[in-house]
Amino acid sequence: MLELLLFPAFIIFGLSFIKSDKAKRLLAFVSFLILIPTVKLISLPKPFHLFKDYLVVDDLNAYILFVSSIVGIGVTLALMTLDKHVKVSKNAYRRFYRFFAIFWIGLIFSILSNNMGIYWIGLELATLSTVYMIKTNHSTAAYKEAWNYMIVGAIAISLILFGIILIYASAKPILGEDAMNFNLLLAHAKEIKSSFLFELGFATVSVGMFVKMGFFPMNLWLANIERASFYPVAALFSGILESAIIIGFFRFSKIAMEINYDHLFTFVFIYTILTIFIVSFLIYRAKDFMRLFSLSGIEHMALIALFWVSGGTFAALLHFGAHAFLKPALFLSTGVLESNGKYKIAGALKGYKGKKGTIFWFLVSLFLLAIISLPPSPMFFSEIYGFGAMIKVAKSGDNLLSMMAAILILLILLSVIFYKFVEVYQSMKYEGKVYEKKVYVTELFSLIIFGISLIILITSPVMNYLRGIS
Amino acid sequence: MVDFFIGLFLASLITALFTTRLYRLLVWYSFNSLTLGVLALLIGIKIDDNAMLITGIATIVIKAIAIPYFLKSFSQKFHFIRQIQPNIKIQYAIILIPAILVFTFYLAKPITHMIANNSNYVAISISSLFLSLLLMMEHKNVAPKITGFLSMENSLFLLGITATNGMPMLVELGIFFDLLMAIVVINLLFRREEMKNA
Amino acid sequence: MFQFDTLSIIFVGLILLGAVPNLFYSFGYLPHIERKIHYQVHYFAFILSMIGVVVAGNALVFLFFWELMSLTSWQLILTEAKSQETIKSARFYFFMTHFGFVFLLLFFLIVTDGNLEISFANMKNIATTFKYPTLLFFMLVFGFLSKAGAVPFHVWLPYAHPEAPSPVSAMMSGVMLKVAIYGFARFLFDVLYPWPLEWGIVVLVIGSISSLVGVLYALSEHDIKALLANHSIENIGIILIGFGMGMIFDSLGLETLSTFSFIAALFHTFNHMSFKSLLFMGAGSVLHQTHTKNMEKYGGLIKSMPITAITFLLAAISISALPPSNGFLSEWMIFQSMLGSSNITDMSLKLAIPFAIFALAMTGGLAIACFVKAYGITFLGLQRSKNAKHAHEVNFLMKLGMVLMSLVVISLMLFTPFYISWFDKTLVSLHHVSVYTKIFPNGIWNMHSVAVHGGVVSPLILLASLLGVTLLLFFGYKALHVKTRIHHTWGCGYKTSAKTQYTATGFAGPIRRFFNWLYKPNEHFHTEKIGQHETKFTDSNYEVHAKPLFEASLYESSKKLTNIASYWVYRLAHFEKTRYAAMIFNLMLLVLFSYRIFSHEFSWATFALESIVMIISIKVLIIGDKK
Amino acid sequence: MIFYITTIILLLLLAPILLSFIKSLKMLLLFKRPAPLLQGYKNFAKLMQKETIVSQETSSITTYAPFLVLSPLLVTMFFLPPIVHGAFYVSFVDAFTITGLISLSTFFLMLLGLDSASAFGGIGSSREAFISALVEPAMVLTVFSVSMMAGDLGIGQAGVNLAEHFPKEHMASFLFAGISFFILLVAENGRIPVDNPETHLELTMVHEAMILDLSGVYLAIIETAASVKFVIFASLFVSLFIPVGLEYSAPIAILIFIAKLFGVAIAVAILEVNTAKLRLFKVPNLLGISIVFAFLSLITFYVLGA
Repeated sequence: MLELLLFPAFIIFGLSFIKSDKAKRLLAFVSFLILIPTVKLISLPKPFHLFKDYLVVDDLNAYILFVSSIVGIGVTLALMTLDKHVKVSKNAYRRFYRFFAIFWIGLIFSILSNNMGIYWIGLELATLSTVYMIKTNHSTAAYKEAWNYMIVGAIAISLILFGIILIYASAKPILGEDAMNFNLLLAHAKEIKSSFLFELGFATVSVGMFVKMGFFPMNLWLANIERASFYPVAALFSGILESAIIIGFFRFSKIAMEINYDHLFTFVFIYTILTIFIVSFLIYRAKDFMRLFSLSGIEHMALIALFWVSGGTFAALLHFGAHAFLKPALFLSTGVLESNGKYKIAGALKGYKGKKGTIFWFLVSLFLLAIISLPPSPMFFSEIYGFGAMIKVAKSGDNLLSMMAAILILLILLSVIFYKFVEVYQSMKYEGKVYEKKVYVTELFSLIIFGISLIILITSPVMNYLRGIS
Repeated sequence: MVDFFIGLFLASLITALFTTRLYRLLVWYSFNSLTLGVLALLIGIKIDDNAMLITGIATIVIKAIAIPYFLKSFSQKFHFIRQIQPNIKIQYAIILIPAILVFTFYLAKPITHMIANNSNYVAISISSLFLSLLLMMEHKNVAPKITGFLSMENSLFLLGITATNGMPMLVELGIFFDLLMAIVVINLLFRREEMKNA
Repeated sequence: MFQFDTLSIIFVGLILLGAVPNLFYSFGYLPHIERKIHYQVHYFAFILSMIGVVVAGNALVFLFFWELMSLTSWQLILTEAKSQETIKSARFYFFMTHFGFVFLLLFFLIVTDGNLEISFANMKNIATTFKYPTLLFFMLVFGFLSKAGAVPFHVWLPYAHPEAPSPVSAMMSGVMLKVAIYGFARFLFDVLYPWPLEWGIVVLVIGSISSLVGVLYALSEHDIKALLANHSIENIGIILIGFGMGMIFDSLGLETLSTFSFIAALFHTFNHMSFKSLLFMGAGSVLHQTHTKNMEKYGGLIKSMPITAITFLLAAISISALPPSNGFLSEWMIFQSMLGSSNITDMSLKLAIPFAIFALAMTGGLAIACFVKAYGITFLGLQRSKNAKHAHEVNFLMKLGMVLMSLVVISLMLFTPFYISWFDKTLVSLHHVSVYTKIFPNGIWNMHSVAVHGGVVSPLILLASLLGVTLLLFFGYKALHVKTRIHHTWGCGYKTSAKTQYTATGFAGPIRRFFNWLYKPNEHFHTEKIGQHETKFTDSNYEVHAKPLFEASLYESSKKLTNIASYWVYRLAHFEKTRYAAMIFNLMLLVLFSYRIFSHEFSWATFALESIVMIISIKVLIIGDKK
Repeated sequence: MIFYITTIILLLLLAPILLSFIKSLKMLLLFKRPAPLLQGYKNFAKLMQKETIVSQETSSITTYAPFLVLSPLLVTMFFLPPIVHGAFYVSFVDAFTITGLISLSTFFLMLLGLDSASAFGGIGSSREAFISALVEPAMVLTVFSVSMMAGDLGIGQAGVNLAEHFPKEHMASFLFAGISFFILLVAENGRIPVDNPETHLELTMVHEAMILDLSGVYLAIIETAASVKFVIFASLFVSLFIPVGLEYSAPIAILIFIAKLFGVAIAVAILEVNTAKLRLFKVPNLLGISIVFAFLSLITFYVLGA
């Protein structure tokens, strides 16, 4: 099974060395292969031991890997017409795929791992390969940002590892070498004697992850990177890489819940509110699509984290799925939206002729409205359930009023974001001048894939599946 | 003996903070890695763990010798600026470094129930983490930043070795693999730039 | 999932009564709209979503349709987005609905414990155990009344409603606001039932202020649709006065009075639906012909648009609460319920209610003034612009829509007992006593107040006698065969022209001047004088704009605040470009330090120490020295 | 029933005479030669014979509105309190309806003013709208207060109740309400100091400005409406605030009633002679006094009475 999972990545890696024009198309279609094993994974009986105790498939990571693979396919589809919108060399294409293969391998390891160490290794692999993907854009800004990403990412990743070792140190006295095993750790979390050491470790891990996801105070670096790199890379960043991080956060916080729920909740709550506070005002001032979407991505990641620690597992996963489909879709459409006259928000949705054009602007407006959780977007439901979970926590705690105030502030901050998005949407649709713009079939196709996935997400089998994940 | 090397580790890191030359920085990094390797070997012998011995040797080979060498060759190939001036004032740094140490010891005080039964190791690791961050933030150039990142990696290992008596073998090898991968990527990053300039 | 109890049914009835005539009107209006598909899709979705809201049986469905309603209405405002003004007001509208939604969401989450699929009855069980019911009440107030357009959440209304296509304005003002009232009623009755006295007073105060503020700003408007939108605020205020009285009586245990007040509120809800829809349709027809919303450009339209003019007159009489219209009857009921306050034993409350009476009476007087202005300036006199001269009657479907809606108005007037029995049943289903037999103790001719020493009114007799006397007079006049001569209006020897007529601005002048302290209007007076003469001029122009007080104080300042906050956040965020390592350093320091002192052992001393250390560290490492 | 119809006919007949009476009394007080008491009838007869001049700028509103101005007032006549003990009165109409009917009449009068397309009509309507908007709250509050004291909101019943059991314990409230109502009477009927019915000067006109373009029968109708309105207010005032004399036998009671009406007319005339017309923007001060008295009346009723 593991071979099957890794096989497409290896093929892509191999094919990327062929210097032929056909390779470009071939690569895109080969990348469809990544979907097959992930579908298989979902149908397997859980938990399924993929590779001893190190890689174990359960409902949670099968779901996340599946979502990621759909995103991967969508991104590679849109990649085919990248050269129509921006200047890009042929070599860059192949290199992109080469690193995409490495990225995918790293991702499989980190998502499916049942071991903190393996998780980290996969994550590091994926991170390092994306560093190079940024560089496919030959601009000074991209070069600078690639370095930036290299260093900040390295710090963040190191912090995660540091935290992992601290956690390991706290659990080793009871579990020995197996203290890196997530499942075992979860089962024996109550027995950990030095809870303070564990919490230090957890805090460090979380800080690392939060920095990596662009939470407070590092809110703009991801946005800048996504601005500087090509849009499919940005889509990969927000769609897939963050899913690898968030699953780690899911697992670590699950253990931390067992140790001391109050500390965990307070920590994450304060942190995410701080993040959303800053992000909402940054969004309020954002002037181009990339930054806007990337900042809103941070907002959604913060919400997912918050929902998860509030016990709204279902809400967090639904929100995660919706975010993972919506954000890449928007990033990919940015490529088309910005192809004439960069950074222009006013009138960006105007000037699309013909059937393709109509479908395109229609889909993009749907996505834009879905991201601010208007019904029937999955985000509408996930936010309701997520906040419901938070209220539940608030009710069971002692300081109900302050919690309510905090939640209210949170909701008001989200309204600020809402306001900005409505403004952006209206400006795209109703302001500015009309230019003729072109949309290509493959991009449209990838957007449709995302759209369909979103619809599938709110069908009852999927909802039930997500409810089943605890 | 272990304590002595830990002290040496910390000392070399602190010295690195005050260095103004790139090569000397690399030397200090190399020395820092060397102490780490020796520590691994010492502890490995003490608790009779082969994995630790392998880690120690790999550390010495990769971190103390190979990486500084690569970095030096990069710097020659890509013409780094070798004059590196810390942009945090020395007056501040003098206060800051002891403050960090005090803080981390304060932080680690409540830690109990450890394998090595000595929370000071954790404290020193955390403080070396902070010091590495300090190293990164006091330089603007890329090369010292990379060195800072590598020292961070060292401080992780220090934690792994002293506080937990070594991580599982697979994980450690994976980490080494990633480190090498990082070096490759750094190399590629530099090379692209050079190609573009040429 | 869905429930069809009496309350839901009567609101479904309300929506249908509002929607069906509107449908015809809308089809007549359609050729005027460019994006037909967009319009129609959203139009029907809008109607469906409103029905969905009122029949929703659990919170999830309710919220879903509620948001859908906001979404579609927002898109409908944008149907003809040509000007920046429209875009801005649509945005404002959507933001305000979202703002309300936030509170609703919070409310539902609290009363459902996060499981949004439970029924309303179960919600009540949870709500009763909740420690702060007043919090829940205020969430309802914020959530629903911001949608209904009560003060101080009304500012969006005069912006949003005028910008929508006219059938939609009619729908939004006439029907959508009522859906918000439905929500307010539904959850007050079903979830938060035993109400403390204070809640009723809060609703009463909001209602009184809304009615006054609404009508005052309506008077100062020259934009006919904005004028009508401001009147919606007023009428929502009146409904809330009735509602608040009902709540007060209920908490005081005066059951019959309470039911009576609620019936009055519901009746006014229906009436407002009917006449406001009709008014907006009329305004839409006028706009359709003259292509402007500015009343100063109208005039004399009664000659070219008789059907529009007559239906508009009917609605104007009704909204001005003049007998024997339906508007008068509901306002009469609300007055009667307030007279019931003499039964209250609480002296301070008893002394406070006359203020509400004062507000309502004042509102009535000003509403008459306002509709004389609206009707007189629009339909009477001479045409003030070219467009008004070339106006002619609208097409058949639009006329049909207006006529049907006036039939609704008339039916509310004629079949009052029937409607009231319906409302009575609703309140019985909401566990209130029935008062139908007390209102109509002997037949449908006389309508009694349930208050002690209450009044009586007999709408049908009144209508019949008015009609009879008028016709008698008219035919008497005809029988006289008076010789009639046609001549010009006397203009003091000058020629009578459109320019010498009174303008809308002029008409509202005295009242505006009297309320100057409230309006704080922005006046522009410009005269081109001839030579040095003080009184001779070639050209003179006077304009006055009153910016709503609430907008200036509440909304602009919060916007300013957001701007300032975002500016500082933006500046702070930019440190990370150059100082990211220092940022992470400080972050780590903060997090670990906090964990150490908060989770291990807490003392204020260490907390203070942490703060100091953090401040120094941030100053030194991130902000650095000034260059 | 016979008294009921008699009363209505009597009031209708008295209406023009009362206004003429005020006028002649004023002239007398100003040492002028007084106009005859039947001047109102003379005017009416003259106007009925004249042709009607209709402005071509006006619309169907001008054709119908005069009837609609008069008819609500005529309907109101039927709802007034009885003047003789035991006489029939209408029990199914209350004070709010009567204020509503009066407003309805005013509403059409204001439309009439705007319909003529002249500047005068606009002036009149605008001022009338301003004044009647301020009259409304005072009216409602006064009515509220009186109905409290009378124990019924139905105007007929209230008149009877007050005559039978005069609320001596509420004398203060009663007085306040009376003052308030008297001010309303002056304001609603366009008497000095609110309006001057005798001049045609644009600075002072309110009522006259609105009807400036009417002539012939239409003018007669409007003039009748004005006099009927005055008689309604006067009779309301005497029935509610001077509820004496009903207990006597019918002819005496009617005589007392007529005397009371003339008493009101005298009071108005004396007031008119002794005050100057207020500037339009000073009128709210007067109406403000009325509102305050209405409030005071209600509050004293509550505080002292309950």
